[in-house]
This record gives sequence, structure tokens and C-alpha cells, in this order.
Amino acid sequence: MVVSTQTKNAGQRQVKVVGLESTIVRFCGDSGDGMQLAGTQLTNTSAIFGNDVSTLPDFPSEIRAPVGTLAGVSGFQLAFGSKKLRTPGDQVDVLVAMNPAALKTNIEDLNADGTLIVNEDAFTGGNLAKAGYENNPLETGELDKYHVFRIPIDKLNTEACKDSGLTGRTVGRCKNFFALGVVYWLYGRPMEPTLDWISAKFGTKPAVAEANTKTLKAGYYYGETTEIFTVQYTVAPAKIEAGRYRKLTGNEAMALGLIAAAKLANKSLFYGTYPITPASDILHELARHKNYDVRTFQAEDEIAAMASVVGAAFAGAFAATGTSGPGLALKSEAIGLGIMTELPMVIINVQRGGPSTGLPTKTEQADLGQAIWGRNGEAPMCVLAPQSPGDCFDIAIEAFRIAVDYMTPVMVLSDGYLANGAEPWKIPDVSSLPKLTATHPQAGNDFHPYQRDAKLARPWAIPGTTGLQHRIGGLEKSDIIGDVCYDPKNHEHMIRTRREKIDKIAESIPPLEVFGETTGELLLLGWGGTYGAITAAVENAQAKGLSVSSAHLRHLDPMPKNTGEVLSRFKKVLIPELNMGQLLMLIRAHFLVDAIGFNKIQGKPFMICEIENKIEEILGNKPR
Amino acid sequence: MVVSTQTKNAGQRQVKVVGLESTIVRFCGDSGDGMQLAGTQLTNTSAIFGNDVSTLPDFPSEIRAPVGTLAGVSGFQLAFGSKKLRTPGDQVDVLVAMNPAALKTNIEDLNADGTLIVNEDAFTGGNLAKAGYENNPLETGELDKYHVFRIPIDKLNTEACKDSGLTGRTVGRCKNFFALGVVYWLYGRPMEPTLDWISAKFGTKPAVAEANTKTLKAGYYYGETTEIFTVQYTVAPAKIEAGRYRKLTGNEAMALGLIAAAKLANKSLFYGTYPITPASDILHELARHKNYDVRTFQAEDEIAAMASVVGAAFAGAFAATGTSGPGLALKSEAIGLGIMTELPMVIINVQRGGPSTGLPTKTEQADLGQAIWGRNGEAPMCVLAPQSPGDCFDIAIEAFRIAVDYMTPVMVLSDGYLANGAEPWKIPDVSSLPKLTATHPQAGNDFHPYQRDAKLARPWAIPGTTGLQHRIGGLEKSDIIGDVCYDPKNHEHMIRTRREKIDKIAESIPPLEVFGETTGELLLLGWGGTYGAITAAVENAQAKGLSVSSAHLRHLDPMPKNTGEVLSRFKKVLIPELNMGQLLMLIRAHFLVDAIGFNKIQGKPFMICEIENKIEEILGNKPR
Amino acid sequence: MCADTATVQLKAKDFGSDQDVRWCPGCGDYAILSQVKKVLSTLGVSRENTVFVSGIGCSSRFPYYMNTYGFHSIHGRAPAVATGVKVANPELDVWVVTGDGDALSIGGNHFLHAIRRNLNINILLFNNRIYGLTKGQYSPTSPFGKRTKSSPFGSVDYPLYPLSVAIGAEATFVARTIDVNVKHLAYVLERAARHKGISFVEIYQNCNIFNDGSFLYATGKDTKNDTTLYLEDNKPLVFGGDTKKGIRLNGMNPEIVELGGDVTEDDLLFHDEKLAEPSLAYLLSRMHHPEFPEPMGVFRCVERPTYEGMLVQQIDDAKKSDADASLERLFNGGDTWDVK
Amino acid sequence: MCADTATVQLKAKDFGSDQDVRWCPGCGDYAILSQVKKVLSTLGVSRENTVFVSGIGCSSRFPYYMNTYGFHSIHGRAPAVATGVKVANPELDVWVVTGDGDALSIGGNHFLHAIRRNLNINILLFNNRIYGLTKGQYSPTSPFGKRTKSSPFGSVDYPLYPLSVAIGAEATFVARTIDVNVKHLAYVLERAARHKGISFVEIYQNCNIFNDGSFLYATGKDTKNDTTLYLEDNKPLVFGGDTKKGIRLNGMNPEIVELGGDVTEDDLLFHDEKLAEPSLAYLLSRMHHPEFPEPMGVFRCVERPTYEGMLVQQIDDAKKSDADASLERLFNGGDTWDVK
Ligand SMILES: Cc1ncc(C[n+]2csc(CCOP(=O)(O)OP(=O)(O)O)c2C)c(N)n1
Ligand SMILES: Cc1ncc(C[n+]2csc(CCOP(=O)(O)OP(=O)(O)O)c2C)c(N)n1
Ligand code: SF4
Ligand code: SF4
Ligand SMILES: [Mg+2]
Ligand SMILES: [Mg+2]
Repeated sequence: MVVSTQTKNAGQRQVKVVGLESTIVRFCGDSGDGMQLAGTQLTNTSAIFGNDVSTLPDFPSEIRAPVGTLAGVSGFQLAFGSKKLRTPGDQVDVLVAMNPAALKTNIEDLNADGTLIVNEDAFTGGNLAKAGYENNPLETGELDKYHVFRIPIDKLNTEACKDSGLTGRTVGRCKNFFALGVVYWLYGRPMEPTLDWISAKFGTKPAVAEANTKTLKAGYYYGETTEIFTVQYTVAPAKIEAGRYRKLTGNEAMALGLIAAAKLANKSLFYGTYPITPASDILHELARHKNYDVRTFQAEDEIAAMASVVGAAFAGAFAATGTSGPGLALKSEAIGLGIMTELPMVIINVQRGGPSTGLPTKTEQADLGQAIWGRNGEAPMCVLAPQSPGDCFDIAIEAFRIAVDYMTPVMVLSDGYLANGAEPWKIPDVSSLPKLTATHPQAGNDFHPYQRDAKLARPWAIPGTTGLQHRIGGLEKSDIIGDVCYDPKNHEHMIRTRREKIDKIAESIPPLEVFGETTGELLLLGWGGTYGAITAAVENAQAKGLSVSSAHLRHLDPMPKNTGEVLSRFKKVLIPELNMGQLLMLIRAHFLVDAIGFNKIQGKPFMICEIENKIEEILGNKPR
Repeated sequence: MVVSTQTKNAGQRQVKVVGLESTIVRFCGDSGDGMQLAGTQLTNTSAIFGNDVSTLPDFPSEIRAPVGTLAGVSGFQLAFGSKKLRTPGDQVDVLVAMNPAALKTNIEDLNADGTLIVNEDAFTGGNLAKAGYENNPLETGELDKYHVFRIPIDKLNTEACKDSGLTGRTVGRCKNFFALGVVYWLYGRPMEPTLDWISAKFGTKPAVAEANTKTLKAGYYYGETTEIFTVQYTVAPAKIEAGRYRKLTGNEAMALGLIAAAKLANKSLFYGTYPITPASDILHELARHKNYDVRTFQAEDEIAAMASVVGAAFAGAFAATGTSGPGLALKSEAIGLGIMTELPMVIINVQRGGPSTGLPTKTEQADLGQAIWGRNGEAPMCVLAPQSPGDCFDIAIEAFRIAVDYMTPVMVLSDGYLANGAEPWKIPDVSSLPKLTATHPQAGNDFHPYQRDAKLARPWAIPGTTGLQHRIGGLEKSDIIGDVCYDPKNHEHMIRTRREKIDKIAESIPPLEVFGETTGELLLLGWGGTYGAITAAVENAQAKGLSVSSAHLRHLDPMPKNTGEVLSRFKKVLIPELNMGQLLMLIRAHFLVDAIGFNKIQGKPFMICEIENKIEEILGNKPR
Repeated sequence: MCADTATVQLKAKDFGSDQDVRWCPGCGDYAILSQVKKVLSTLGVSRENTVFVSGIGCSSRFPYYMNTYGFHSIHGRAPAVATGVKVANPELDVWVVTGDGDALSIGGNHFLHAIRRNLNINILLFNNRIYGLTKGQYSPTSPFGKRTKSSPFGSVDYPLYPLSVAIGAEATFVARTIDVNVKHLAYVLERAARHKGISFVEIYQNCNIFNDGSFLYATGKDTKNDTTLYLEDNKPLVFGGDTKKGIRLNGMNPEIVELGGDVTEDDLLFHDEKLAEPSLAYLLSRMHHPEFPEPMGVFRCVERPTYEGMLVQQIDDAKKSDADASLERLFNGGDTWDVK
Repeated sequence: MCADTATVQLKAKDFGSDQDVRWCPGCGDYAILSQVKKVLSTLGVSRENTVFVSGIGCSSRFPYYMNTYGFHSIHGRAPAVATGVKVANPELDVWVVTGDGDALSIGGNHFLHAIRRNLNINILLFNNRIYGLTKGQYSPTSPFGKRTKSSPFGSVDYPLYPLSVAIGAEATFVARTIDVNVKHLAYVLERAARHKGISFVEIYQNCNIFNDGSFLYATGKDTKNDTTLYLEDNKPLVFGGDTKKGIRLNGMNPEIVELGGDVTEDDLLFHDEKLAEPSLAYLLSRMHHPEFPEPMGVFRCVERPTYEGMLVQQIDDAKKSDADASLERLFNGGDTWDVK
């Protein structure tokens, strides 16, 4: 949304300056072109500048496909604005395409009158062929509906770095900063944060530092001086809660949350895992923080990872694991052991496109059924889902709170979108964090491993405690005593008790909140990473006067106690999910509500407009 | 039900002869006492005699617990009658208890005026203590409500075998046949079938054969001559469809069904598995039939078993695996691969008590959720469940029919009760079996691995076929072509197509049939091994004039097309399950019917009376 | 492994739990159970610092019978569960009890990796060469051609040899003993307990129900002298009772020679537990009945820093180099900016 | 393995599929791909009887690039998938392509068991000592102390040596080669293909993105003569380029000696691929850089009936002894009775 227009002098000429409420930029190019870095720099600069930001990297599925091919395209999208940003945005305002393949795979997402910046040097015959273009799209007129800026970035970058003494290849690696410079000029961003970053990063390699500095500036001045740019944009700082901020991806936030939970309870954190996209970064982040008594165990497979977590929980650690769909499938059996032994542990599943190996680098929400049902026998477990990258921090703490208070494994369903997406995170005051306490019984007269407290939790008696020696395992246990027990009535009692315990968790969680009016025509019920898109869409529809509200489940099993009641206050319920309707199924079964599913299974998050359109399809686009 | 009473001469005395419609006998004793054998002999004899029979062995959970302990008790129950028997019965009419531990664990199940035959020699101080009896129950009067027959079986058996030249231990092992002899007399059964069996079995050990023969007869004549027995029972032959019969357990039937399916399609059968109770016997049965080109592979674990099945299916075999709950959990990931590659295969899950290791030798139906949801991503698969031991044969063939016709993995949910239970199986005419055909394309111009036919099945092109070389795998496939494909729209199309294909299977399955009137107050909807108990209970309630019917799902995903319609014709729907309500959940979600769950989770099948009581609880016990 | 933390030395029976032992009468597991208790008493360890972890199988019921902490986990995963226990609390003495199926069939991968990491735990493999609990299918250590319920025509699987596998996976302590030779059993168990790092012990165990007599050659009065060879460190490899025989190296192949005449003990292969390279231990692990006497005792015993030791060391070092590991510091790491 | 069924001998390029090859430019996988194609052409096998099965990893994309049947399965399970393929149709030539993580981490168990069963397939392990596809965590073959994303303070896991593991698991054919030495690569691949039974080949493979130069010692012009030793059957173990060196046995330990003067080739250890017992192969597998030159070539090659061969034999025998295996017969087995 344009919020202002004025004119200013840029170098020797006049340019129009358009003030925007928010904007969406995407850098795309070959995997080796440094697009992730360019995007990150623009994000950081914008955040420091005071904008709200939201980002979404899009990695190619192959490690490093041949240069110039479609499979090798890497992208990084960010939105920044003067208002709250709930997603990295639908359609892009400014697209930077470093080669034909990048253009081909991304041009669809550019707004009809959007700005396209291309590195025209890369539009060679060979590259065009690799991208599957028969003719050069810069020449065919097919891009006419966009504002196209053809810049010979390769040449200009080489020129800028010519005195650096670096090899051609190293010089070539700087060109992302030329493009970044152009974008900086376009949005009137300060270069300092990036210049600082360059000198910190390349302190020991002054030639590289200098080359990057020069080409960044060259890009910036190219924007300033060249006549081709006649418009510049500004995006004012957002009204953001005061405080210190930091940008976190969902995976980083999850890692910090795990560390915080353990530290708050004065415990060591054990993290047993096996690398898998898109969960591995949690391990990478945790492995760096050994000084926080973080014990990472890179296991031989997911089964070992899960089994080690069960063992570590038995021994008294705050134990967690992280994986993605196929890994969760492998963990099923050992999770059942965690449930039978009623030990506290946290299982993070960063969902990706399935089934089977599926679309490993893409996002999806199709493991809810697996989380709830994916084990043999009646094996109930608490299931949570964070709703934004930053919420991963809070949900990790919440997961450990429940795990320890109720002595149960807790599953956290993150997804690829949250895991890699980033948003500003207001650094919390440590004293404001939940208090977590883990208590271990000491020897007394009446210790019984399966005697329960009011929450139905059994005692967490840990090896090393004199006098509390006991044996646990995967066979059915006798009530209270905890010996192996085949008694039919006892089995039924234990099965029902384990379920009841999970249901009881609902007593400790906040009620489901409604965004918008608490009664009306349509409620959108969501869960997990779709929060931003759903909320933004509902906000827009509300602004149009439609009778629509939304509610978002962070707790999926058990659900907040008032869930059924909230649903009953709306005529229709729409459940948007990145799957074929898994929450839909649960809601229909639990509440016998004829909810409607809105399903997208494309390895991509919802666009705000998709949900908006769906709302209008249901309600009509006229306000009530 | 008593159907006649008369008097006859037995030896030198007169006994009353009571004709029964059906009766239930249970042998119980130490694991080493040969109870399974005694039960099997009575079963066979009764079957040959023309009764309908139904059996249920009850194994102890430990391999061989110390002699005389509660944990070591082994039991075998059978019902035989002149009417159709749908279960091995609820309460027992005649209980044979070979020691105090057996008495203790089984006496609860004896009818109030039932017959109790005990081996009084075993009621020694030591054995009583091991069974946890403070006083000898034969002396305390606590058994007064039963017809108790104390027989010194040890002594009489020793006496009968005294000239055999066998060791005391071997002689001791014959005592089950003494007990069997007594029961044979009690029911006026012929001894010939067992005598034939003895001479066939112990042909090479004439001393053992003779000892067993003598003690069997001694038991029989003991009944005939001793004054303690004043009543004898007869159970007339049942009106059974003419034909040749054989007794089969569910596991045996499943094995024969698998072999038959492969043979009908002229294929070799590949069975890759890892032993696990209660599924191992399928492997044992299959391994014997190598002459039918049965290739059994005892894998290193369930994951390998499942992966080998995927490989064998790729190579063109009729490939199947069998396991139980924990094993199924381990197979989850590889099953997903089977789904993504759309290869035909059959996965048998013989459900047992869970969660985790649970109650390994007990029955349960708690893996339905796992069968349907227990994989990462949207991974739909056809799920079937046999309804009786004999139906395991038909379901195995049905599973392969669907697998091959629709190119999909098919899951079969058997359970411990069906697996070990046995019933007479009418040997089918081979020409009456379904025709199975597996077709493999040959080289042509237009082979594409993911091009579908009308049923949405892709071609089963197998290695070795000239010109059809292609590559498959777990990554998302492009429509028709089958190359690796990350295209968002293609992903959605493939996800929906895989689901649609499973839904289409409904076009090839029979409609859901209603037992009883097709409309009314109450419908009982069941699935799997509860068929017998549900049907018998509904039959009884109908006889009382209650407005109740039942329907049984053999196909759980997809369900028969008329399922919703059938449900809608009843005011109430009751879903009895040996779990916490898993079908209930599906039915509620699919049809928004406020069905009620009736759940038993005790490691045991439903008793007919339990369901009958529940029906009366809902409908009142007055006919409408 | 062993820790002398107990103030009062406990007796063997103090290590027994109140549970009825539920193995078949005559099962070899009983002897092992009683020797383990005895050895724990000898070592003077405490019950509360001792943890037994097992998988699933007859042997895996072991933890129930010990008055220590115990975990009867799931099939094949005991080494992984034990890894979690040990990394979470390296002070605990952790024992894994497993069977030939549990360790080498479904659990093969965890077995390999626990060994190569040199986790400081003791793994006792009760090798009865059969799946006992599931009533008698052939296992990965069953001899070729074995007829069982699942191989009625004889198994076509070549067996694995647990010691060869362990040595191939970089084990630092490897030993073999047998249920009925209780003295030797106790000796080997004690050696295993005292070894710091992974200790792997294969125990020949008779399953008298499903595989009776599998080790008769090695236990029978008449045969055992010729079929087993008891290893002693730095001693020549001799066996055979009255007619003393020994093992001599012929190139890379061992051969049996009779002592006396030309051949003296000096000509024989000498055992050395501590060789840095495991080739000798491997060669010994290849001596199988009936071609060779089967070595009993400690094949290899070398020192190497333990997995959990180094893992915790890294943490201690990190803590030392950064004493203020506060959450504030953690949260404020990375690029931050202030909004006013 | 090799079958001469093709009527027209195909060229190397005939074995290439129409798919774009998607490895990083410079990746060692390219060289292996082209040698595999070449060897298939040399062997004269047909495309339709050849199946490549892989797990997950960079290396595991291999099947896409071959114009044969191919299965890109799931992580670690390729040997198990291949077992199904081979048992279902023993006529097929089955190759497994796997990585160090795929084969030895998650897939360790299937690796062990496919090997011990002596399934007649070829397993090619592309060992780049790193998890490539997941962007650079340490693998079970990464050297101790390796710093990676998941081990920023250095890994505390001792590596596994693939050849030692394979030999510990009863492998009948074991070899090692290296991506850049294409002639040797082709030679070893051909030997593997011709071996009947399990053929295990470790291929040192450079991952120039996440672990560049890992094998520089073995490939660098200046160093390779001293750091590698090319095995030849029945020949002494010599290496070292100009200054000829050799390996001599000292007890059970290998030692490096310079040839010339007192030491002649006859004093050296002689290679013998066909020794019935694998102790020599094992000892060779223990020679690691930098202490020793690393042997390249065929370590062991012995004959033993194959798993699927024996399995099918049992079926054939059963069929022969019972020609009428009709369903009628099957159904009527056991005790039957007639109801009229
Ligand atoms: C996941 C899983 N698969 C299979 C089983 C069945 N099972 C239990 S123990 C066992 C094998 C036992 O053999 P072994 O480890 O040698 O122990 P033993 O009983 O001989 O002591 C099997 C196959 C199981 N419990 N869990
Ligand atoms: C069940 C499962 N767990 C984890 C992964 C993630 N993953 C894919 S490949 C790989 C390791 C690859 O390493 P390697 O086998 O050495 O192959 P390379 O890429 O180095 O060739 C991992 C951890 C997965 N795909 N599936
Ligand atoms: S089955 Fe064998 S191993 Fe198991 S308890 Fe009995 S004798 Fe021991
Ligand atoms: S990441 Fe390494 S192993 Fe993977 S393709 Fe690139 S260079 Fe090859
Ligand atoms: Mg065993
Ligand atoms: Mg690798």
C-alpha cells in the first residue's frame, strides 16, 4: 500500500520517492550465487532500521545442481514493513533474478506491475538453454508487464573488484553484494550494517572484505546515478513493542527454547538425534552451546536417537529429540516405550513434504495423524504445534513444562516453513519465563514407581537415588506397584489412566482464543505454521466487513477445553491445512461439527490471498 | 441349552444322559501338562463327529515359567455344538484343572453350576503355595457351587502306564490323555480319532503310544465305571453344509490364503518377515510349503522385512509380510515407500495388546489408527480385516486382488484371537476361488511408469523386461512420466490421485450387509475378530425381540460405499471394539454420526453376554 | 566401570530383587544371573548406581531379577537406551543384557555403534544360538543348516560370529565365557566390569527348551578339553587336557600342534590382550569348533578414552572457558537491535 | 554376477539415462558413474537385467543416471530392498549404491546381514567421510576430532572402517579403490561384478563441497606412492615409488621396511585373496594412514554358495520331490473330515 509520494534529488537527477506500508523482495539465483546471504543482509538491515520483517528461504532440493539449471535455483524472500507482518508475503514486489533459470522458476510470483532486476550478463545462450528458454525472455516482450531493469551485474561487479587481486572466481562470488547494493538504494536503506558485517566476517581476508565493500557500494551508486531508476521507495519503521530484538529462525528458536527449559529447571539438556532436513539445524545450533551443559548425541539412526532419549530421561536429564516425517516413522516404536514408561521427553517433528522421502526441503502439515496415531496400541501423547518461528521458543518450554509436570512424552509439530523462516524475536526477560521444576523423590517408606499424583503423574525417581531401585519397561505395568502385569482389569485401568492423564493436561493450558468477534458466520480454525497467513487473511476479510473470525490451536492433544464451545458459536467452520484434512478429521470426530477443509498440498505455505479468496467464496464478498 | 434327557446303562450302573445344544470345555494346567494337545484332540474328535467347533488357546506369557506357578498356566477352550458356533463361548461348562495354579486362574470363568474336574494329586502344599492358596480350595467349601470331581489323575495315570517301561517323567506327560479320556466319556465321544492320532504320531515309539492309549482308555473307563459320575452329556451333530472340512487357525488360514493367491496368479510368493508373537506361525506355516514356490525370508528386523517386500514386489513377486504392532511401527517408513512407488504388496498385522511391548500374547484391536495414519505425509493405503479364523484365508486372497488390481500396498488387520483361534474350514473348490491376474507390460512405444489405467493403477513393469528400464523411488514423482518432480501443482495432483485411487477400490467391494432388519433402533457396527461375539449377541437380542441389527466391516479403508447409508437407517449406532474407540473415531468423522463406543481393553475378546448386556442397557430388555 | 561407592559391602543376594525368576527350569540364564550378582558384590558397587538395561528376549528379562535400577526396553535397542543413560549420567555403572537375536539381528546397528564409540558400559550377550522367547526360530548365530520352525528344510543363512563382529567394530574389550563354567564366568564378568570403555562379553548359554545341547561340545566332560582353549595373557595357546596341544601360527593361519617332541611352548602363538591392533584378537575369534578349540577368556583389552568421558570433557572445557553461561547471554547472542 | 545375455554389446553411454546428472561440479561421484557404465559395457550385460538399488544420500541418486532398472529407496535400506529383488528374481544383476552414512550409520544392520548371507549382489560404498546430502555433518567414517556443523568442537566418535566391518561380517569379496584412479576403479568394479556372492567395494570419494581433500594424501602426486599400496594376488606387499618399501609381518603386527640391503621381497608379507580364513584381509584392513600405506585393490575373494542360490535350490528340491503342488493338495493337507 502506497502511503506517500514525493520527489527528491538523487545524485544529479530527480527521482520520485514512494512511501510504502510494506514490501516484498525476493533474491533468486544459482545456489552458488549467495542469494541467502543477500536476503539475510537486507533482512537484518531492515530490522535494525526498525521495520517488522518476515523471511522465507527456498532451497533447491539438490545439494548443488549444475550451475545455471532449474534444479539449482535458490531463493530468499523477505517482507518488511511499517506494520505487523504475519508472513513473508504472497506475491513479490521486487524480484532480483541472477540468471535465466532463476527468472523462469520465480517470475510467476512477481506482482503484475512489480519490479524485476535481472543480471543481463547471465542471459547467454547456454544459460537460456539450461533454463529451457528457446528465446531470450528479455527480448521477447513477455516481461513487458513488469518494470524490468536489465543490469550487466557480472561486468559491473568485475569492474568494481578489479584492483582486489582476487581470482575471477572469488570476484564472481561478490556479485550478490552488487545486487544487494542496488536494492539498498531502491529502498534507501543504510549500508552500514552490511559494511560492519563484511569487516567482521572477512577481518582476516582484507582483500575479500574490500571487494565486497566496493561492489556493494558500486551497486548502490549504480542505482543512484543511473537514469534507469526513476522511483525510489521508503518503508517507515514499524510501531513495534520496545525492547531488544534479534532475528531467529524457527529452528534456532526451538534450540534456544530447549536450552532455556533445561536451564530454568537446573537440568542438563540431552538431545539425541539423527540429521535430517529440515530439522538438522536444531542440532547444529545446540551443538554450539556446550557451555550450557547441552549434551548432543548424533546417533546412528532415528531409532537409536529416540531410544537414547528414553534412556536419558530415565537417568534424569531433560531429554529431547528432533526429526522430520520419515524419521518420526522410525521413532514410532521407541516413542511407545516412552509412553509406557511414562518418562518426560520432547519429540520435535519438523514436518516436510511426504509421503516417503517426498519433497524433503518443502513444507507440509501432513504428520498430525502420525503424531496422534502413529504407534501400536493405545498410546496417547500430548501434541503441540508452534504458530510462528518465534513461538518455537515458547513451545519448547511449554513442551518441557508438560512433559515434566505430567511425566509424559510431548510431541511438537513444527514444519519446514517455520523452521527456516525467520522473524524478529523480542528477547525475553529471563525472569518472565515460566518456572519449570523437576522433582525427584528421595528414599522414603512408600515409593512406588506407578503411584500417581493429582495430575496422574508418576514419580520421576532416577538412578543414583539410594533405596529407590526399580525396574521399568515396555510390558504392561501393574497399577501403583509397577511390576509386569497381565491382569485384564489392570490393563484396562492403565490404558484408561494413560489417556486420562493426557486429557488432564487440558487443565493447565489456556483457553482457545478467538481473533475477531467470538460469534459469527465463519470461524477459521488452524494449527501450526499457517497462523500468519490465516490471521492476515481474516484480518483483511474483517476489514472488508465480513463476519469471520479465526482461532489457532497450539495444543492439539488435548485441545483447549473450550474448543467445542468456540466452534459451536459459528455457523460454519473452515479448517485450512497443508494436508488432506487431518485436523478436520479430529474436529469432526470430536465435536461432530460439519467443518469444511481447505487443503493445499504443494510443499508451500498458504498465500494470504488464497485464504482470503476461500473466505469470500464461502461468505460472498459482501459485508453482512 | 438342554435339548433332551434320558437314562442309559453305563457299565453296571444307570446314568442320566442329557442332550445339549452346545457346550464349552476348558482344559488348563501347567505349560508342560499338554493342555493344548488335549484340547486339540477333543476339538478334532468333535469336528469329525459332526459338531460345529470353535477354539481359543490361551498361552502363558512366559516361555516356561516354573512348574506349578500362576505364570505357567496354559489353557485351551473349545465350544462344540449342534448349532452354528460363532465364538469359543463365554463361561465354561466343564473345566479340567490339572493343578492349583490352573484352578486359581480359571475358576472365575466356570459357570455357577458347571462341572469341575481336578487332578487332586496336584493339590499338595507346595503347589498350593505356588498358586497363592493359603488353604486347599478343595477343602474350604469355596467350590461348593460347582459339580466338583476330584480325581487322583497322577496316580491313576501312573497305574495305567505302569508296564510301559517308560521313565516316570515320560509317564507323567501322558496324564493329559487320562483327563481327555474322562471328558470323552462325559460327552460320549468316540476314542478312535485320538487312538489313530496316537499311533500315527508315536509310530516309532511303541512304548509311548501304548502308554498314551492305555491312559486314555483308563480315563474313559474311569468315567464309565466310577460312581461319582451320574450324568453324561450328548451333543448332536450340527447341520453343517456338506463338504470336506479341516480345522484351521487364523494364522494357518492366512498362510494358505497367501499361497493360494500367488498360485492363482501363477506367481511366486515372497514372504519377508521377522518373528514376533502372535504372527510367527504364519511364517512357520509358509516355510513348510516350499514346493509351492514360497520364498520365505527371515529378515534381520522388521525394517528389512518390509524393505525386502518392496524390493520383491518391484521384481515381480507376490510379496507379503506379517508382523504385530511393534513390528508394524518399525515398518512405517518402508510402507510409505511402498505407497509412493505404488507397488502391490500385502502387510499383515496380527494385533496384540499394546502400547509398546504391552501384552504380547493377548489380543487387541488397537492398531487401526496406526494402520490408517501411522506414516509420514499423506500416505493412504487400503486396510482390510478378517472376521473369523477361516476368513483369514479369504481376506488374504482379497488383499492380493486389490493390491495387484490397484497397484497398492494393502494392510490386513488380524488379531491374536483370530490368529490362534480355530474353526472348521470348508475346503473350497479351487475353481470357485477368485481369479487373480497380474499383468506386466511389455515393451511398446508408450510406456510411462506413472501412467494410470481406469482404476488409476500404474503399470507393473518388472526388471528383466526389455526396453522398460525405469527408475522409481521415495521422492515425489511427476504424473505419468514418473521422474523426480518438485513441482507444487504436480505434488498436489499426485497426493490427490493416490487418495482417489484408494477410494476407487470401493467400486470393487461388496456393499455392507446388515444382519437382521435393515432399519431399526440400534445398529452394532464392528470390524475384525469381534464378528463372532457381536453376531451371537445380536442374534440373542433379536431372539428376545429387540430392534437391533449388526453390520461388520471387512474393508476399513475404503469402506463399502453404502456404509453411511446403512448407518443412517438406525436411530443409534454402537461400535464395540477392543480398543478405546478407533473405528468410532473414523465413523464419527466420516459420517458425523453420534455413534457410541463400547470398549474393552483387557487383552481378551468380547464375551457374547457383555455385548448382549450392553444392547439391553441401550434398548432396555423389553422387546419393542 | 567399577566404583567402590558402597559403604557396606553388599552380598550377592542383596543384588537380587523380589521378583520370581521366570526362566525355564534348567535354563543357562540362571547361572549367569547368580554370577553377575556375585561379581557385583565382589566389586563392592552400590545398587543405586547400577543400571541394567535390556532389550527383548528370554535373556532380556534379566533386569527384573536385580535389585538395581533396571530397564527392560524394546527389542534390539538396549545399547541405544544405555547410551542415553550413560551420557545423561556418566557416574552410573551401566550393564546391557542382550540375546543373540536382540543384539545381532534387530539390534545389530546399535551394537556396532555402541562398540565403536567406546561407551563405558558392559554388554553381556547371552548366546543360545536361537530365538528363545518367540519359541525357537533360528538366530544370526545359529549354525548353517539349522532346522527350526522357520527353517524346516535347514537354514541357508551363514552365521555371524559375535566376537568377530565386535572386533570389526573397534571393540576395546572382548571376551567369551560359558554359563556352566561359573568360575570362569565370574572372572570374565569381573574383568569386563573393571575395563573402562566398552566391554563386550559373549556368554555361551544353553537353551534347554529350544536348542538343548548346543554347546555340549564345550561343556561335556569328554570333549571340553579338546574343544575349548582358555586364554591367558602373555601365555602360549595351549589346550587338550592330558595330551597337551597348542596353536601355532602358519603364515596367517593358526594350526593345531601336539606339544612334546620337536614342538615346545615357545613355538606356539602367545596371547597378548593389549596389542594395539586387534588382528590377533580377530584371528582368535575365527577359531571355531570343530576345526579348532574355541578360545575362552579375554581376547582383547586395550585402553582408549571413552565416549561419554570425552563428551562431558568438551562440556566442562566449554564451561570453563565461559563461566557465565546465563540465559541472558544466550538470548542476546547474535545480531541484536533495540526498538524504543 | 555377470551375465552375457545381451545380444549386441552395449557401449558405456548406452547405460546412461536421459536424466541430468545433479551432483556438485567436481564431485567424485561423476568418475564412479562413468566407470560403472564402462564396466557394464565391458561385461556385456544387458540393461534390462540390471538393477541399481540405492538408499538416500548424494551417492544414492546414482540409479537415476543409469538406463537400467533402478530403485532410489529410503535411507539405509538398500541392501534389504536388494535382497527382495534378488530373492524374487535371482537372474537379475543387482547393484547397491550407498554412502558412508547410508551404509554404516542408519543402514549398518542391513549392511551386516546382506554381507553375512552372501547374497549375490555388488555393494558400492561411496565413502566421502561426511553426510553430503544433509550438508555436512560428520559420518561414521569421519576421522576422530572432525569439526563439522554437528561437531563444532570436534567429533568424539571413533570411526568405523568399512572393510573391517565387512570382514567382521563374513564378507566373501572385499575391495577398496578411489574415485580419481579410474583404471583401478574399473578393474575393481569388474572384479566385484564377476564375483559370485556378496561383493563389497569401498570407494574413496571426494566431496569437494563439504569435505574437500579428505583423500588428498592418497591422490596427491607427491604423497600417493607413500600412502597407498596396490594389492596384487600372490605378490609381496610393496609400495613407495622410487624407494621401494614393503610390509613385513612382525608377529601379528605389520611393519614398514625399506627394500634393498638385507630385506628382500621374500621377507615381505605376501597377499593371498583366496585364504579360507579372512585374518590376512582383516590385518590389511587395519592399515590406516598415516601410520601405514592404505591397501587398494581386492583384499579377499573366496567362493561360497550364495543365499538366494540355496534358497531357490531348496524350492527346486521341494518341487522335485513333490511334482503335484496343486492347491487341492495344499487345502486337503492335515486332518480333514467329511460332512454329508
Ligand atoms: C519389534 C519386535 N520385533 C520382534 C519381537 C519378537 N521377539 C521378541 S524376543 C525375539 C528374539 C529373541 O531372541 P534372543 O535375542 O536370542 O533372546 P533369547 O530369547 O534367545 O534369550 C523376538 C524375535 C519383538 N518383541 N519386538
Ligand atoms: C530416515 C531418514 N533419516 C535421515 C535422512 C536424512 N539423510 C539423507 S542422506 C543422509 C546422510 C547422507 O550421507 P551419506 O550416506 O554418507 O551419503 P552422501 O550424501 O555423503 O553421499 C541423511 C542423514 C533421511 N533421508 N531419512
Ligand atoms: S526358552 Fe530357552 S532361553 Fe528361554 S528361558 Fe527357556 S531355556 Fe532359557
Ligand atoms: S555435496 Fe559432496 S558428495 Fe554431495 S554432490 Fe556435492 S560434492 Fe558430491
Ligand atoms: Mg537367543
Ligand atoms: Mg557420505
